[in-house]
Amino acid sequence: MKRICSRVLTALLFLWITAASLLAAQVDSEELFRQANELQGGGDLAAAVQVLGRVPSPSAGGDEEDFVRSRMQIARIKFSMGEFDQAEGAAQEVLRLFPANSEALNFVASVKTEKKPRYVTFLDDCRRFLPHLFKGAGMTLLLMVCIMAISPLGGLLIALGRISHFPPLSACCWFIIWLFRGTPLLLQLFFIYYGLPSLGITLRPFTAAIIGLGLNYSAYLGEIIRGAILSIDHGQMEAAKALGMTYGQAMRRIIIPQTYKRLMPPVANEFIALIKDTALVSTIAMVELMRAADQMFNTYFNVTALILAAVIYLAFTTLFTFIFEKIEYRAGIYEHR
Amino acid sequence: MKRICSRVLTALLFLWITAASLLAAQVDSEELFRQANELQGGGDLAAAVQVLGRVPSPSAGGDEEDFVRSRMQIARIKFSMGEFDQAEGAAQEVLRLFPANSEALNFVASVKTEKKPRYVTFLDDCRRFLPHLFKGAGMTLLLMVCIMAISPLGGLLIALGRISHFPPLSACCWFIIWLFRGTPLLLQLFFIYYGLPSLGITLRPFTAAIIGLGLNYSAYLGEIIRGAILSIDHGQMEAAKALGMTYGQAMRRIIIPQTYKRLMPPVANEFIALIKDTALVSTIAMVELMRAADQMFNTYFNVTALILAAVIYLAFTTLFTFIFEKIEYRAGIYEHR
Amino acid sequence: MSTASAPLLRLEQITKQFKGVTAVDGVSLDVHPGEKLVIIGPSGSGKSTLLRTINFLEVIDEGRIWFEGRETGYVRRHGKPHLERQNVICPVRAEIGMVFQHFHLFPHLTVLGNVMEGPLTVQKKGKDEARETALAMLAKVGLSEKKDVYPATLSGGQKQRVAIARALAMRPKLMLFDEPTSALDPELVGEVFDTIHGLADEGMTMVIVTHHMGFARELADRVIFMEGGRFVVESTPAEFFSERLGNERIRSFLNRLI
Amino acid sequence: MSTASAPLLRLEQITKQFKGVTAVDGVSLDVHPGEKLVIIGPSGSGKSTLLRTINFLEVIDEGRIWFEGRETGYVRRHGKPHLERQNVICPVRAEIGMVFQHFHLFPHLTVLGNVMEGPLTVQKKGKDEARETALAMLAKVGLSEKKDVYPATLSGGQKQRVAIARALAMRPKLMLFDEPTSALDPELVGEVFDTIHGLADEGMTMVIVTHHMGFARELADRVIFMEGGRFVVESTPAEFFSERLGNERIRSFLNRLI
Amino acid sequence: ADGSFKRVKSAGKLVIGLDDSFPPMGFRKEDGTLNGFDIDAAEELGKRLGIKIEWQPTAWDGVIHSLNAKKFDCIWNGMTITDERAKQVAFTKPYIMDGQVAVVRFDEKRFKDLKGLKSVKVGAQKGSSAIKAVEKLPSKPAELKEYEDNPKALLDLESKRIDVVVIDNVTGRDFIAKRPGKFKILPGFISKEPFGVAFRKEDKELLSTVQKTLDAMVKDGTMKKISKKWFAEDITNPKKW
Ligand SMILES: Nc1ncnc2c1ncn2[C@@H]1O[C@H](COP(=O)(O)OP(=O)(O)OP(=O)(O)O)[C@@H](O)[C@H]1O
Ligand SMILES: Nc1ncnc2c1ncn2[C@@H]1O[C@H](COP(=O)(O)OP(=O)(O)OP(=O)(O)O)[C@@H](O)[C@H]1O
Ligand SMILES: [Mg+2]
Ligand SMILES: [Mg+2]
Repeated sequence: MKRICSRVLTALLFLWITAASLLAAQVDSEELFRQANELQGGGDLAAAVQVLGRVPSPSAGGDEEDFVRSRMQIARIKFSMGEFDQAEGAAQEVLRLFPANSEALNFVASVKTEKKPRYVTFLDDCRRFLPHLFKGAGMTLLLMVCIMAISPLGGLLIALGRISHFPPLSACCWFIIWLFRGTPLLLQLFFIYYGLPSLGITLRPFTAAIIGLGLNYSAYLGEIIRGAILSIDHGQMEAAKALGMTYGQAMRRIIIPQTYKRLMPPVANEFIALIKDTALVSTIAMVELMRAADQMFNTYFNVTALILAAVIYLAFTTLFTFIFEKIEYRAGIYEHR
Repeated sequence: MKRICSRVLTALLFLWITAASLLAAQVDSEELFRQANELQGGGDLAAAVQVLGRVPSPSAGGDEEDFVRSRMQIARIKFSMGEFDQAEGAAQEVLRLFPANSEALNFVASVKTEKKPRYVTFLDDCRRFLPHLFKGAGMTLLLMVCIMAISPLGGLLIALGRISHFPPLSACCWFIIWLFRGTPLLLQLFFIYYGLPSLGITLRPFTAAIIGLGLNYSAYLGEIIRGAILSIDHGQMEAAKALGMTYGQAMRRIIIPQTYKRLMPPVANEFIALIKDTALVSTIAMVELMRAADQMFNTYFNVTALILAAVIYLAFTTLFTFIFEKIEYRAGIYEHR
Repeated sequence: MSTASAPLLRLEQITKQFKGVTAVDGVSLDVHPGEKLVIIGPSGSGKSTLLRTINFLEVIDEGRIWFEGRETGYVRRHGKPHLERQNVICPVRAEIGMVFQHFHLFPHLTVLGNVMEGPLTVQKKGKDEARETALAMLAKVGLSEKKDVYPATLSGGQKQRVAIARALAMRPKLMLFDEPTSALDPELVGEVFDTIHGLADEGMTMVIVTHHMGFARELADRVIFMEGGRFVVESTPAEFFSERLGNERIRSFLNRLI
Repeated sequence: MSTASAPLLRLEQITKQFKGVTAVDGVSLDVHPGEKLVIIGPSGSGKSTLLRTINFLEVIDEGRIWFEGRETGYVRRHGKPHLERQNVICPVRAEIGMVFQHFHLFPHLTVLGNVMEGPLTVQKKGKDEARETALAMLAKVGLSEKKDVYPATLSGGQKQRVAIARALAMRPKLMLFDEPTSALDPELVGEVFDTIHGLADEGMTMVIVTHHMGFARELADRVIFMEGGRFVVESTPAEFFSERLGNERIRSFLNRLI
Repeated sequence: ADGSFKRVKSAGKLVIGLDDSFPPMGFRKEDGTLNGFDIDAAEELGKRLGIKIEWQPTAWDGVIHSLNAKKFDCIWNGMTITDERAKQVAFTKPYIMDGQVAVVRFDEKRFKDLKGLKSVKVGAQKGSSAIKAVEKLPSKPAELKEYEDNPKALLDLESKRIDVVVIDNVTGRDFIAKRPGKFKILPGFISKEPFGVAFRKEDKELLSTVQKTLDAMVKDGTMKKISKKWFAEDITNPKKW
């Protein structure tokens, strides 16, 4: 009985000591952190750094995690005091121990950035963000080109439907225009992408984007095209009819070709707006320019990404405006005297 | 010694048993959860429910949290099997213990909803969401009315600047138009709200929204107004000049009043677009219709909020279209024969 | 009906109303092949409307129309005329050329394109054939050298001559002119007058609505004075301009035209 | 300079070019108070341009302009005329009435509003006074009963008469007419001609550019024939229309006008 | 020392920025009133400090910018403490230990635990710490799709375009309860994540005052009570992390 008892006791004692020593070390570091926080909270940064410096390194028998934590906190405090070299030193201490520690690596990168001149930082940011932004811009461009190909056709159909004398067709086109012009594109995309699956139609994001933007822009262009057709002097239709043309022939050969020139300015406007509306497809988890910029901004908390995105958008707009003006000039060549 | 020893032993023994029993109970629950997951993953839902049912209630000495966890899981499984009453029963067991527990409350609400006919659920949703949506719609309306008051003035100034023969002014207005039409409104709002503070200008969200939307729409209307002014027959300006009017008098009394009628359709279009662009101010933390709907959707995970928002947007669009048509008719009354 | 040759065009009791206004009021008319008819009359008397009913640009309310001896253009339901479908109407229109006061050239096509358009699209001729016809017609109106310019660069007289060539390219059996010279500067009237005169000399059947008394005097077989949608006077030019025709209204009308 | 009374308007060596085309080529002209001048000539001869230089709607390249004995409208820098600022130009324009071929009525104002606009805005008269003047002018052109309608509802002749009333309401010292009847249906020319004739009888000084020989024949003190930006013939109407004036060009021009 | 608490005290109110559509931490009830764990905790704190709490709704995008632009005094909205953020703002000590979990369709039979997630399509809310957690999955996913918000990711999961949504535990459970029978959470945490309250770096006095009060609220069991109300368990107790 006694032997058993003493054995148990010895074992317990050993356990106890180990536990106690562990607890002691922990309590010690915790206490240091508490003090440092207190000091830091009270504004005495230098003292806080000193207290944190007392957390022992693992080689001196200290706890690894506590050490990392303390050195990173020192680094942050030094950084906030503008002492970048010391801040980097503290982070480097961590890196000597854990060369792959991402926190410390990020931190060192930040310090390096802070020490560089502004324009170098900016160029670095550009190098960092532009590849990703260009990828997003590529998607923006692809979407634009697709919609620019689809929506004039859709718009023409809607316009012809609207001016047709067959009431059900005309009413149906009116409804499409009313619905798609009357609700935010954001909501439309949402219903097409997230709503249709409950009807058994599951679209890929790109398809959904094309359908949503396509219908929306067809509705807008439909109204514009209708206006342009109605604005063509009625005499043109009469002259075509007097020659013996059918309604369809007159439309195809005489009326619609004359709308091109007056269509260009408002259509160009719509397409310029489209450049920016493509930003909305991020709702359905597509990565285009705006989203890419947003990702960079959220990841790096760096406004440069947004500025670069704005510049790319401006470049797109300017380029397309230029192209559209050229087309408008060509389309109206017959009006020049 | 023996007495001390035996006392220590007794104490230890008691501790041991307590600890062991505690440990046993814990391991037991964990094991049950593990088994249940295994069964559920394999599709044997009934068996999973049975296993989970073995987790003891706190009154039977079980752990509170494990009990809650198991009952909620039972509820979920029963629900998926369509046994709503039993699912609700399981959740109610939790509520007896924690009457304010949000998870169980949500669950019970869901079950109740599931048991009701569809249209009742829809009406309930309406009652739930509409007050908040209306509040958002009020803000949307306020923004719209402000921008509709500001942007025609801004647009007129920009248009007059653009057609002025003083190159710096004209170039400056060109730049404003280029910049604001060339970048997404989203980015503009972002810079105005988050970027300007770094230049020492901190704006309230509403102010920032008005400035951003106002500049944007002034730029757009500027181009439209410029087009309308240039489209007025040059003879009108000549006739006014021949009477002895100055440029300013001719503009104010003769040219600009004649633009009203042709301005209405494109301006109405812009304002209809504005209804939906107000949705973008949610970026800068304003709660308008879109944001309110999104909040409801995010909070209740319920698409009805978005459908209702679409309906409100449609109502707005329809109403404003109607108003604009009336105004257009009045503005062009002099052209009717 | 009473004349020897069969009429190319016959209108019988044509009536056309616009919201209460009776623009054409029960007019009957025969036009024989080779005949040149000039219609004059004050503004609003229904001259244009009558001309337009001939090729169905206006849908009549009452009456019948024969072209080349066949009644055409309308089916009668409950005694009322209803316009036929395009497949009936268009071939008849293709046989009737029309020239408008304001030309209505197709601005997006060159002069040659304008003249080729009918043969190409309506008659489905080949490009080369259409081109040949078009060039011949442009030569006839004296505008061969303008074939590749766009209408916007032409003077009013030139535009109207292109419009005439465009109508002629369809080789019509009947030509309708609705005030072909009233939109022209006084100086430019002559060239268009000469062109139409040339056509008349070639034997083209034509109905001309005009304010230009030259047409009535020098080219008409028959002059009709219209007022209030009716034919008030129908006579030879000689009779019409002689003072013997004791119609007060016509005299004052003629005097007002300077 | 050689006449007894001082000229109301004097043009000296006016030249105006458009990208290489010399529209007006060194023209000098005196207009004396009460004089009625008619300018005729083929299209493109520079008649409109000359008329428009008189009230500075065209900026001249060379020459000088006097109005009421004072040189006006231009300052000379390096020997070249430069248009003065509005505060100098506008008061002169207010003294000169102008009537355009296409009327250019203000479509958004009623007939009365059109006629009141000048007195109200330019002369800063009170509403009542402007209204009175306007009503008097409308009475003069015989359109009192149309005062509250919009121009879109008027016929061409009525529009031109309102345009005349609008110019008269400024009580101008000189009236300029640029083809006041060429945009009118032949039937409607008479009413405008009568109105202008009435004005002439009242002694208004006027310069009329026209294709309508009635003006030259019945109302002119002096007829000027213009061609290629220059005055080719300047004579009395009697001389001008008599065959004695052995100018081949004028004879063919007159013949072409039917 | 920097006068930041005095400033708040004399203003009589602490302005807190939050994304008010973040259940169960902070969200709008049907009547539009704010509700949630953070709301309960902050209101309690306000009571103890004797100041009013003013809630300033903000968009989560750019929330840190707004804080540094002085649109409000702090962010108290289930904000995960990360290194990136810690560079921009000063955090309190963690007051909740949350974790990232994997949500799958309820009838999912392919995966029973995190280890089973092999070459799957993963969805997560953009800009959230769930994106980081995806890297910590036992095996690399085939594709990561980022969504504007969690409900959209869950809807996409429901329509089978993706296989898993990584989401933080407290939010995920809340959403799952609102659409019962559709989703389930795979057992185990992908990563653990503490929530903290964020202040501007210069507002040290304010931070330490709030920290002290929070510590007291943990000590006297107030935080535990709020936690049980919202999560049925106590996730505010550092001893359990
Ligand atoms: N599309 C229409 N709608 C309504 N009324 C019309 C229409 N076309 C013509 N009218 C009316 O019909 C009547 C006859 O018009 P029409 O144009 O045939 O006269 P016209 O003799 O050609 O006159 P003008 O010499 O001015 O061309 C007029 O009173 C006119 O107002
Ligand atoms: N704004 C302008 N720009 C360029 N060329 C012009 C302009 N105005 C007139 N011209 C040219 O100047 C010349 C004279 O034109 P103007 O209009 O004065 O002639 P006009 O005698 O009035 O002819 P019409 O009888 O056709 O009115 C023409 O060759 C014309 O092409
Ligand atoms: Mg007519
Ligand atoms: Mg002229």
